[in-house]
Amino acid sequence: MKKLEVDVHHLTRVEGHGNIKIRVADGVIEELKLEIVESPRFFESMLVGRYVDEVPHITSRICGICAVGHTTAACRAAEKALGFDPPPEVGALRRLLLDAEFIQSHILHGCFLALPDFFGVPSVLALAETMPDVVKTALRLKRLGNTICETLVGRHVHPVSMAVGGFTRWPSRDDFLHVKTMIEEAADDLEETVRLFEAIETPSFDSPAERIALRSEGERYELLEGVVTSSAGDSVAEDRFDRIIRETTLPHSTARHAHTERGSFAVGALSRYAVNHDRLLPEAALAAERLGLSPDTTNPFHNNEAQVVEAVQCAGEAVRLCDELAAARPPGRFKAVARRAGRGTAAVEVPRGTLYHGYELDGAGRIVGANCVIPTGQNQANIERDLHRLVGVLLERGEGDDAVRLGCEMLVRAYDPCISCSTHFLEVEFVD
Amino acid sequence: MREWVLSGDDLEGLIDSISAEWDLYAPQRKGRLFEFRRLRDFEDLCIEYPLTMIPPSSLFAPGSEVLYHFDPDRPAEIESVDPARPIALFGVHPCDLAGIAILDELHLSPPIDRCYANRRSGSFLVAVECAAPCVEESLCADKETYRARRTFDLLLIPSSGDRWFLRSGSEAGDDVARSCRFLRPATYEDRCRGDEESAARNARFKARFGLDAPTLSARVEASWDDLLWSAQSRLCLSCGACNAVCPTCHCYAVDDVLPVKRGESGERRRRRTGCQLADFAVVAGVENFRGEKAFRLRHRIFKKEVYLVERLGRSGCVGCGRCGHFCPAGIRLVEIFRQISGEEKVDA
Amino acid sequence: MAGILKPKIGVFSFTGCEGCQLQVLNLENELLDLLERVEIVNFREALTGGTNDYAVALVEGSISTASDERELKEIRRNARLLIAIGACAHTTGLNGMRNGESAKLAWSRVYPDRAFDANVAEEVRPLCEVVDVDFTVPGCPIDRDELLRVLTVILAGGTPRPSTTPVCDECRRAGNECLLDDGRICFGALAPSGCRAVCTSYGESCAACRGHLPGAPVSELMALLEEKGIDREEIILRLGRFGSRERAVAALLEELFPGGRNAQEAAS
Amino acid sequence: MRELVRPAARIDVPVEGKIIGIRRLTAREKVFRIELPGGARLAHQPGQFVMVGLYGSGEAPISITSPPSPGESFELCVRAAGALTHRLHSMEEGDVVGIRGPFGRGFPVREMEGYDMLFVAGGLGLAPLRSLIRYVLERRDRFGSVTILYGARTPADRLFLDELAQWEGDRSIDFRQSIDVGEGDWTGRVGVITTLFRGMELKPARTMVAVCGPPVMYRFVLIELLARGFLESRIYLSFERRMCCGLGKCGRCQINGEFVCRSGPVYSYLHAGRLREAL
Ligand SMILES: Cc1cc2nc3c(=O)[nH]c(=O)nc-3n(C[C@H](O)[C@H](O)[C@H](O)COP(=O)(O)OP(=O)(O)OC[C@H]3O[C@@H](n4cnc5c(N)ncnc54)[C@H](O)[C@@H]3O)c2cc1C
Ligand code: SF4
Ligand code: SF4
Ligand code: SF4
Repeated sequence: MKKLEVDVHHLTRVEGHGNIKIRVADGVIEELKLEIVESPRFFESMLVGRYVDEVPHITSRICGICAVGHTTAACRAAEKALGFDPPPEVGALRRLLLDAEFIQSHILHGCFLALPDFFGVPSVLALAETMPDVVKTALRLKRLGNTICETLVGRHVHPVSMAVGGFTRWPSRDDFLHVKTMIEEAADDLEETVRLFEAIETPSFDSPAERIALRSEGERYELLEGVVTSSAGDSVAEDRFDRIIRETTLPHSTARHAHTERGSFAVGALSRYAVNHDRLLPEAALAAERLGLSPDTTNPFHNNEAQVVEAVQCAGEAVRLCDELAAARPPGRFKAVARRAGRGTAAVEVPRGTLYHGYELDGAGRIVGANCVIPTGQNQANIERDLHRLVGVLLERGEGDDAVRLGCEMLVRAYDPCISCSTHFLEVEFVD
Repeated sequence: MREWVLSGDDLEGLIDSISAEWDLYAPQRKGRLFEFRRLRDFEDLCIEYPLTMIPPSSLFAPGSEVLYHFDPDRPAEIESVDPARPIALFGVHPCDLAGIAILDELHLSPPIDRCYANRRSGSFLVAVECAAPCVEESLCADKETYRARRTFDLLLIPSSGDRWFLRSGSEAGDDVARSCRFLRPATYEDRCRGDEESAARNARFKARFGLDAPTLSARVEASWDDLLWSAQSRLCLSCGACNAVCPTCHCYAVDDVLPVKRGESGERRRRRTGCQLADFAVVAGVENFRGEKAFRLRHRIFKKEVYLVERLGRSGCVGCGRCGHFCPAGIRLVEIFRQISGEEKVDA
Repeated sequence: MAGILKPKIGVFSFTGCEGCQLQVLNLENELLDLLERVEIVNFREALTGGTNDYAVALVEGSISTASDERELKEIRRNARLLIAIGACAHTTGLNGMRNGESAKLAWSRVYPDRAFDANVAEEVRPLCEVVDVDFTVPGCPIDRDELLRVLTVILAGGTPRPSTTPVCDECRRAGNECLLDDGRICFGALAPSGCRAVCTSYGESCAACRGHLPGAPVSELMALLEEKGIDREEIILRLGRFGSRERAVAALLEELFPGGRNAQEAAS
Repeated sequence: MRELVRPAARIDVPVEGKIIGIRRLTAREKVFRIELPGGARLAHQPGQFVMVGLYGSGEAPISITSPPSPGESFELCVRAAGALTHRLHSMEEGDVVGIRGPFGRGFPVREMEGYDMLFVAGGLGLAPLRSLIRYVLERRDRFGSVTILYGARTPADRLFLDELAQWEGDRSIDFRQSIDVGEGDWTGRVGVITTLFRGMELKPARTMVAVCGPPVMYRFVLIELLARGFLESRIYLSFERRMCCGLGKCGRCQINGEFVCRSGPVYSYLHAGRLREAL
């Protein structure tokens, strides 16, 4: 294999628009890049001057797939800026919603976007004909995630009642119990999904990485808040994340590359699993074992399995939260938090990794500066590094264009990149 | 007509015996509002409620309902909606009872409206007399709808000492009352006391304008070219809230829902709409016969006070006060009538 | 579409959050039945491969770059019916918030260390300002049931009718308290119904993401809110979130930011 | 409130109307000949209308343009104006549509007998009037003179060209037409419909007038007629309003207290003139 060119224009089955470009001459990789070509949307510019209450509704529109995540991060960052500490039920409901979003997003990714590769078909629509049961199971699970959000906050894509300060409508006790029943009824479907992924052979590939996720005190498999924790041993408070994570922009991408001082790193399901595996519920730990996951795995393709484990984890956690919330006294009628000047940064785990939002407000509660650091942007450098290694391995094996192309596409997809999000970087211009 | 005495503790018993045969809807809290909902827990009942936003008559004329099912490829109806399990409304105020009576006349005069008849026939109405006007906008004294005279199956009349008088207004009401062992037939003394209490209560309902229906109708009729309509509708948002909350508004549009799955049936649906919405009288997307807010407001008032008076012999407004109370722009019948009649008899 | 037994459908995406495409995939309960009646041949978010052979194009997102414009025109040439889905495609949605500000200036704020990409258009536009749009499914995001209503009517050979009544009508009939009575800003009177008033039913005010009805009572609402003591500027900002393409709102925005949002900054 | 009477007849749900003939009149109008199941007779009066429906597109009121006949089918002249009517235009012979009706009150044909007849039709207004015109022509001996005034926007907008030619050639009919905008080889009259009145000899005392056209036309035509001394009670107008039921229930078609679908669409000016929303 002397010369090889892979040019995947408009990478499919990922969220957003991305290209892969690889040029090999004489067995040497001359060019390799993951281009992110989404049209920039200038969120930071648009946010400046808006009142803080509007921010969650605006930043939710950064990405329809992780809308709950963006909304949660925006609410938490804004609350910090306003010096408001929401009551614990509010946190519990946010966790429950994140659980729902994880289930819906992981199933969407695992079964709709990634799975077709393993069966050599172009899409889940083709699977619908050959493996209708698998598709029906996946559809039901995806529906579950959506229905939970619909019941509790009106809808999943751009949740309605999540607001700075809490929820503009607090769900009824019946809502929580209804949601709980739905999740419990989904147990068989989850089991089916675990079994499905058990039967799939993960490509073997070795590429160790530094892994970063939120971890909190206590016993939770954390999604909502906590300390930014690296598998390399660093840890830092959420609003100080820029102490360990640095960003640079690259000419071929509207996204930014992030590094720690050791180089690229990875976030997402596999990283959370690596950092928090000791916190999994028994049923999720069992699923991890059955899927052959280990906390110190070096294979990025295992992200697919980690997502399945998290789906099980989130379902279990959600049931517990439903019980807790159904028993809790509902907070009083929603009141907007008083506007004032301040600055706040919050981190939230979203399906694809750690998401940071930060805002600075003036005395009238208007945005003067906004910042938003997105998981896919954090992963991009690591993806490119993994692509390098993978292409090297494949070239050594003497694979041709098509195999290299498919391998690269599958690898990028395994990271579940959300390119929609990643171009909507907001500027950190906090004047100290 | 028979009367009984019911102790406050036995209200639940009465509800239980009605619920044995009917799906019972009763006023309950919804946030800061009240609404008629299936009563699942006696504790949730708010029998002393001021006013529900959505009138109880909406259970017979809902905002949206299936008229019939069809096969999308054939024009004829394939299946009408199943007769609903009959419902009972518990705790209907007299003004809303009057509203139901008007909807009955409009829907059940030929050609009979099948869907309304389906919901209404076999229903059971328990009215409750009010102790005082519910809201500032109430006109029940002027409209003489603060007392229940007919249309109910049973009427609850509050009485001192945690007890109620229960009056039957139909055979069905008699049957239910007779099945309740805990009811005690009213004695002559009970009745005398009841009459005294009623007289005291009635005194709290004072007409503001003292205009009877024909006089008001004539005054409204004379106001056609008045500037009041454009002045009053200045801030109208054409939101239709006044129509949505009115117990006698009944206009509608028809929409179809086609099935997604091949071979399944579709639904022809009725959606209640209102004359204050800007699109109400548009034809073929261009000509709007009531293009101005002022014309629309005028039509609403004329419909109640002139056209329905011509048709039914009484006002189409039952004086519940909802349209004014729930209008975000603060457009109030009381104010309109004040201007039309030139005076207000009693201070609001 | 009468006579087409199993029309081919393409789903396309321009500048937006992709939430509307996701709503198509979120038709979990109906997706398989729908696939009995249509063939989805182009759907980058969900499917590999693509073709120019489709009768119906569902297009999400606004047109914000020169390449967006070229691709949209190509889609228009290929499709017999072009359906705009979602606020971004319909009215620019909140992408329009960046209009009235120079693209170069906005760029320099977001990517201070990179040269301006000439592909980025000065103004974000809705589809209808670039090509003819046959129907629109409004909303941010689109309502799944409304999408189904539109698709089933088209499959039956009919023309979907846009809603002509306001969100307020749906909201009241759903039994909600009016947020205006609470002194909150709500645009339900401006926007066409069809979303089941989901926002107000969940305690949040309507942002008019579905666009404005013809003759929407903007001035009445402004007057009412101002009489309640709400700051005019805040109302205008809020109107501009989704409504920057409505003529009445554009005039108000011009009042707020004479000469554009960053006229002063640009001058200095 | 236990037992309520169940409706006997079912005018609230449609029956199957089969399209047995389609004729294109102009770019926007087509005539559909429709047959009811089992060859049932519609039994209508000129001026009445039916509700035509297609599932997914709702229903629309459409006047019956054919005269009452012992035959088994009837005709509708439909302008492609919106969702439903466009879809109707894409239908073919053999297709079925939903039909309810006939509804409303048509022209008082018995009362009109013995009078001279003046028809004033503007645009699509010819569709409902054609039913009455043909009714009168079929019973020519029962009526006095017949005058037909027809106004259209352009020559190409004129409906029923073959019949217009027939009327023009018929010596027993005074037929006059005018168009708003001259076009191509049009040699006829140009101007609004009221210009046709000029120089006409009419006998208001013995004439019944039937008018149908767009709302603006009514105002001008009425001025003309009243100035010439026609009696309010002998001028009949057909009104168009939004309708969703045809049953006097939906409230959409109200003109003041009247339900156009029940007491209309045809009203004498004596009555309609008192309805302040009518004109
Ligand atoms: C008594 C009467 C007789 C008529 N006769 C004829 C006729 O012979 N030929 C003809 O072409 N047209 C006639 N029309 C007008 C015709 O009904 C409208 O053009 C038609 O309803 C437009 O429907 P659409 O769905 O195509 O249009 P859209 O604009 O899509 O209509 C939307 C909806 O509005 C309603 N609507 C719109 N316009 C009218 C209207 N003018 N009247 C009632 N409802 C309306 C319909 O219910 C329809 O469902 C008549 C109208 C009336 C009231
Ligand atoms: S409720 Fe008030 S603002 Fe709304 S339409 Fe009625 S009168 Fe107008
Ligand atoms: S309209 Fe809203 S949901 Fe749809 S793509 Fe745009 S931002 Fe996303
Ligand atoms: S309520 Fe308003 S903002 Fe919410 S979905 Fe409907 S139109 Fe959009």
